[in-house]
Amino acid sequence: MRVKVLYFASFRDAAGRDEEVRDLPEGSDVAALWRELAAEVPLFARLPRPAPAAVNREHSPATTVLQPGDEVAFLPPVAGG
Amino acid sequence: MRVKVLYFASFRDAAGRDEEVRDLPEGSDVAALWRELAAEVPLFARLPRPAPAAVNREHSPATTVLQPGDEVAFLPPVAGG
Amino acid sequence: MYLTTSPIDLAALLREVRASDGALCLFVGVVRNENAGRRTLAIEYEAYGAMAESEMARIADGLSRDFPAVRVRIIHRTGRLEVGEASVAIAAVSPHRADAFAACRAAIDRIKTTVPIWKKEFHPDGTSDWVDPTEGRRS
Amino acid sequence: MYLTTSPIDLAALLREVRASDGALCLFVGVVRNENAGRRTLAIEYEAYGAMAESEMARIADGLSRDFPAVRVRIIHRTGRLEVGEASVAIAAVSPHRADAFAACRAAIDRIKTTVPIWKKEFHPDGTSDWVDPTEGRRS
Repeated sequence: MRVKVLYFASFRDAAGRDEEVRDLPEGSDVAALWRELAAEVPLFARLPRPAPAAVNREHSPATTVLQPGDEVAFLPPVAGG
Repeated sequence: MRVKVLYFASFRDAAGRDEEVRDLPEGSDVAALWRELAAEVPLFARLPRPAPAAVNREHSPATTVLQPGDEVAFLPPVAGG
Repeated sequence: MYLTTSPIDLAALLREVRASDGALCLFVGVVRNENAGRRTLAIEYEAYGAMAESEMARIADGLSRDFPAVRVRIIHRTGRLEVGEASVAIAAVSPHRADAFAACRAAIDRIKTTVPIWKKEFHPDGTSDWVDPTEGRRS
Repeated sequence: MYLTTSPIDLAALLREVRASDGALCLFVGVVRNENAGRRTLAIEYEAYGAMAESEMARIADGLSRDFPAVRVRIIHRTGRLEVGEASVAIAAVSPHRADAFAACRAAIDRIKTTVPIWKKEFHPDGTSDWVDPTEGRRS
């Protein structure tokens, strides 16, 4: 299945891209996607724990099972205000 | 000795004057002045306790001994803001 | 000068921010159309002017001691105000938000407690009365 | 709409007051010239736009539940801001001041916690970096 992955701020700089479409095995969860990305992006691999995720623009736990067409973003520490 | 007495807001309405000069015995304190006024102004006599006083524009206790030329005001409950 | 008989210039208070400030907390007290269940048409604020000035200066000094990083501006209006007009405005500017909020809140709380200012409410039926917050008629 | 790329119109927020409101608490976050000991020339705010909008709507809904008497307006700016410019503004209007302050404070605290917005600081030496508040570089 295909999901859209978005990258923001320091994660975009680290990944060298702002969005992409990825093919994942059916039933993959957020944690599985993070492991894939951590194998590609050294910054992600260095983090002590997976970054918080948003699925379809909602904060979502790592155990969230992804659906085809989902929009997924891992969020660097937010700094609004 | 002569002191200046100021009346504000509901106290001015009750006293029917906004300021006056009063002659007091030397050594009079704020409490003595209040007793004099309470004998003239029914509203003052009805209050459960003497109103807070300001002497020369500073909050002052009832035991404050007055000096000639002092400016004294008894303050209705403040309602600024 | 803390008292004014003119409408309070809120935009001027927003310009109090310095380059080192990250936070501005502005409090505005406004004449509202109701108090303690009775309609209000207007309020007349009366001050013991000289003492109100010195009490607000004292409050400002106290805030400078309690919140050294915060700069506070206080303005209180007197005279007749219509519903919706600002009676008091406090701007607290600071590098960080926590003490901007705390200083602003402390300022209005202290103003309501110690500054000799009174207000008379005018009602639609033509009556008016002095507000006594100690009777639970708080605004 | 909670996000804007234009300068925040603070005067418009001051006009949020209704006739039944006695209190307005306005908080403004401002770009300051220093953070964690380093000089700042400017800040670029970046948002995950659609999600930031829905998170701020969620915060506004939560505030309506927690403070039913308060009406809250939130605006957050994105893009490049110079020192002294407003990055975020929150107006909380209410009949009484206590919950105007509380709602305003809760709004900015929640915004800083959950809304996907990031900021890059630009320094006088030509370097820039993304601010990570979890590293104690809070602004």
